[in-house]
Amino acid sequence: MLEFLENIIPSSTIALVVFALFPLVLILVYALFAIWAERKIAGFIQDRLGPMRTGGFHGWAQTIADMLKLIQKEDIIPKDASSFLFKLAPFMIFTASYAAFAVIPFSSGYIGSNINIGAFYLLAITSFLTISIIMASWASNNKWSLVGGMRTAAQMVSYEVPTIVTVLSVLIVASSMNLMTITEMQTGNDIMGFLPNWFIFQNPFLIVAFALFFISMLAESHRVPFDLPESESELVAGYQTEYSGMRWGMFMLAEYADMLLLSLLGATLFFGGWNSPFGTFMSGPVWGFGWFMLKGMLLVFVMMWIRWTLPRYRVDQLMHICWSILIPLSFVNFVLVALWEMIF
Amino acid sequence: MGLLDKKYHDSNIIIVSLESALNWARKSSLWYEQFGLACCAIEMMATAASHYDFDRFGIIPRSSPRQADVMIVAGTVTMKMASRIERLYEQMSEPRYVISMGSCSNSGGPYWEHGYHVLKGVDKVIPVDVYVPGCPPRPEALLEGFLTLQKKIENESIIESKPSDKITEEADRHETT
Amino acid sequence: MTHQISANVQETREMTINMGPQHPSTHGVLRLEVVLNGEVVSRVHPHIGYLHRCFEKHAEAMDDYSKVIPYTDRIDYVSAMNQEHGYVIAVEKLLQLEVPERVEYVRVILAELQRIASHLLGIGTFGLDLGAFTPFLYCFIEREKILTIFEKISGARLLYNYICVGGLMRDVPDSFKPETADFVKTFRPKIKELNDLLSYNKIFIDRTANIGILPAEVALNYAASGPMLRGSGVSWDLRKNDPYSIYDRFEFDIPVGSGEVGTVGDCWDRYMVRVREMEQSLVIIEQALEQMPDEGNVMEAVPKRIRMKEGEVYVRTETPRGELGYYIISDKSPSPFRVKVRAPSFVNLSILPAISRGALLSDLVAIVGSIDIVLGEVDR
Amino acid sequence: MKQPEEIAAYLKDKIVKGVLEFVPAEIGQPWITLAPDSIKNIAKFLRDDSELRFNTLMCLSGVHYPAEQELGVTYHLHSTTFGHTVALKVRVPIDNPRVQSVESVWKTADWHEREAWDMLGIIFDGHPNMTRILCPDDWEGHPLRKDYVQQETYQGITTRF
Repeated sequence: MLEFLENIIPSSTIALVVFALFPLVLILVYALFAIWAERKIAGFIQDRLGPMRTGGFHGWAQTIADMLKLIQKEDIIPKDASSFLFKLAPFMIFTASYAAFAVIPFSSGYIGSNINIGAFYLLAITSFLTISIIMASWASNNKWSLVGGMRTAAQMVSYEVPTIVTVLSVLIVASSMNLMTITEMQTGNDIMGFLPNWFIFQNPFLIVAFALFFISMLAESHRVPFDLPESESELVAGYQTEYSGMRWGMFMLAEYADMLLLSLLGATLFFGGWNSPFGTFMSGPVWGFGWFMLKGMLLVFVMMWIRWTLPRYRVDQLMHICWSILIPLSFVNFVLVALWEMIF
Repeated sequence: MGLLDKKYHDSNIIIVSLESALNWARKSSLWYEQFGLACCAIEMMATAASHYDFDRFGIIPRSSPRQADVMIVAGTVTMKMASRIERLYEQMSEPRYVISMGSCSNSGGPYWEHGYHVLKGVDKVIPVDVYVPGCPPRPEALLEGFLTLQKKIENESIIESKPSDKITEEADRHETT
Repeated sequence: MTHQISANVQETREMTINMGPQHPSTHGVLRLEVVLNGEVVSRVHPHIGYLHRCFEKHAEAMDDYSKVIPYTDRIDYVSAMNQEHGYVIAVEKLLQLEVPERVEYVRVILAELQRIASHLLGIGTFGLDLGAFTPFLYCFIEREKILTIFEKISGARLLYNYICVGGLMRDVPDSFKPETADFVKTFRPKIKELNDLLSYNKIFIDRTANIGILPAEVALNYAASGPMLRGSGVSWDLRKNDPYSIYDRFEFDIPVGSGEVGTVGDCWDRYMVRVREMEQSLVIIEQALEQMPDEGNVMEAVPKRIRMKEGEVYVRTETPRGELGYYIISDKSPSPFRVKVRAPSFVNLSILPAISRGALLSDLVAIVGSIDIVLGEVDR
Repeated sequence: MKQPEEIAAYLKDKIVKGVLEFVPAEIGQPWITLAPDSIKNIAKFLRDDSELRFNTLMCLSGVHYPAEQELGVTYHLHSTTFGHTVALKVRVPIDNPRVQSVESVWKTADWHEREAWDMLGIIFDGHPNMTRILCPDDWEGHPLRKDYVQQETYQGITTRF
């Protein structure tokens, strides 16, 4: 895609910028859509309508209005807050989410940076989220924020372990850390004659791995039932309590971007990335992008569905689930995946 | 209306369309502060629930005052609570609005005469944009209050009023005081 | 360069945190001063009075016993009918007044409908405290149906001023009976739905079982009542143990906490008592609808002017939150000499410091939710 | 289950000091008048005696009697074991309104007594935390006294309409 852009745009620098800005535009458009969709889905689940007025048809412009309003809001920095860190945190959290998109293979024709250690880079860069949340909570100088930040630190650091181990089980099957290569390996429909060559169908233990990955993904993007960092009914708004206006908007954007990022990672690792489920039918770079986003959005939808159905776990139960259930299970499963690969 | 309030001196097509876009955004996304005081809070909850559904108008609750645009004073404000209400209002970020819901917060309601501990109208401590009458107001009445607030927001301006307007404004102020 | 770690670095301090008066899960304007050790609650001091609306002063200032009724509505705005019922029974006892049959039946049906409405709100907000948003809205959909019935008979959705001394403000419309029967029929399956969605949800059980355990003897010493006491396994319901109105004519069970998923007297038991009480209320309503006389003047016994003799009564009735006591002292004047309300929430809330010691911050939210307080009643 | 008059007779029989008289009522419930400086002992006896077992204090109400220049406290007791109830009353002069606290007997009395202090200015001796509960700490006067005059301003806000 970079070559294509360089062909139509005279300056290669501008072409590079356009190339790099693609995920940013995607995140923004997606966030506008996803926030609206979440409210509509919540409405559907709860026997209501959700946004109806703003913009005409089913309130499609609701998130645009929200964002435009947030820009106008007063930017409050509490007097006793650590001003520099307070201002830095929202940018850092958004930068981290954005940077992680660099290694996601959106289609066979587009990947920001086709590096060999893509999966490793992605897991490493998402740790920035933890740091920025702790930064935000500590800099706010608010007790509720602090409690929220401490919970985040514990939660995200812990859940990184099962996430990494489940990702590792895919990596040993693929024997590559390049996400583009991993996707390419899943092309074709050979399993039992019709099933696509997606990793989730290739190895029965990878189904378990996906289940574990999905649970840890919920915790990593702090969604219900693991939304303790911002749990509204306990901590007012957690680490976001003191943020107002667009600074808060950045947190919200990052939260949704994070959801998409992890869903897309899940789609890449387990559901064949940009591969069409029908073999060569409806494949190609553009179709591929469509399939990829569809798979990602389906996972996002499931996350929303869970959010509006389940209550929230307590902080010690959260840790218990991680350390005494998910981590041992994921290690055992890792060994089983490896054994299966050796035998078959 | 917050940051851009009366920052521009003359009106031209860009300013006017910007103004209407900004006003549209503000009126379409009124996030209210999630806190209730008394009986009216139950009706406020009923308005937010499925049957009446605040979300149709883009109105959602935020529990932190920093992120809220509207404060619904839903219920009786007591002397002990008055300073807290004031504090909450101060914590909200501009542009902020206040809807006084129900007789109690409008004027003390049924407690106006013998209620030694009841604040006789929340407007004694914070400025109020819209008063919703009723004891308690029906959910429809609260929605009407929001629609009235939307109308009020539509008429806000980022253009500085002309000097002649200023004089009349000041004259008005003198008359009222 | 060498660093010396002083002993002070290891020292931990307790953190005092203020929950409320504006907090999403204090159910109003309750303020809890919580001393936290990490996330473990060391001490809780409830501060109340943020909604003290001087009910008792108003009752003494009114120049007629009937004029107090609108204020009783506003004590516990979630179960206004039960409040009116309790107050009116107390005044009728002072007047030694007999009430027509039809009035008694209508009152009982309304009280039980209100109990369901109130429990729906309590259950819904309890779910909300634990992060389950959707059951809350489902509860409100059902509650809205009850409010429609109330609106048809009294004209108001929340605060009715419908039951008056000696009778009712006006007779119920003809549609009252079929509509109530219809509600009873449609509501039964909804309780099962609620159980599937919330009560027996694994996460919900994990969050509420073995939390905030209230032993029976402590509950009695603190004079807890209602679901709070029954959740601790004490079978005590004023409708059965000290029947008022015509409750002795109905057959129903008293659900008590059994420690089904945890220990007797935990948050889940208190919650489940409420769910099961809704079923029992339906049973009562069905019987009452069957026995209710179709004819009768509801204004028959309403006194033109209330002439009170000197005397005093303490009348207790069972509201959704527990024992509501009206202690009324009358003199010969038209206004009450003293009206004291023994509000169930006020007493139940006073137990909070005792049962929340050592809980986590999240548990504290669950415990406050399971007490099901209404601040109007706590502060009056 | 015992009737109030039986309880009164039983109390007079067992406890010599502090039980003043049994007042039958024309309307409503009769009561037993007690001395304010012995209420705690009597309360303990009522709770622990095997024939009475008054394990809950349903209600504790303060009353102002302006004609007699007195304040009073009414206790409504109830036994879940036997199902009987009784009302007790103490009266104290308004210029020295001191009553023994029963907080150590029934924990529920804690908040009730604080409320009686807040509303009527009755001092309960032996209460661990005799502070205002409903009104703010810097409130003036005791609102439920019949001669209460509402303060004009509170923290600079007028209290009148």
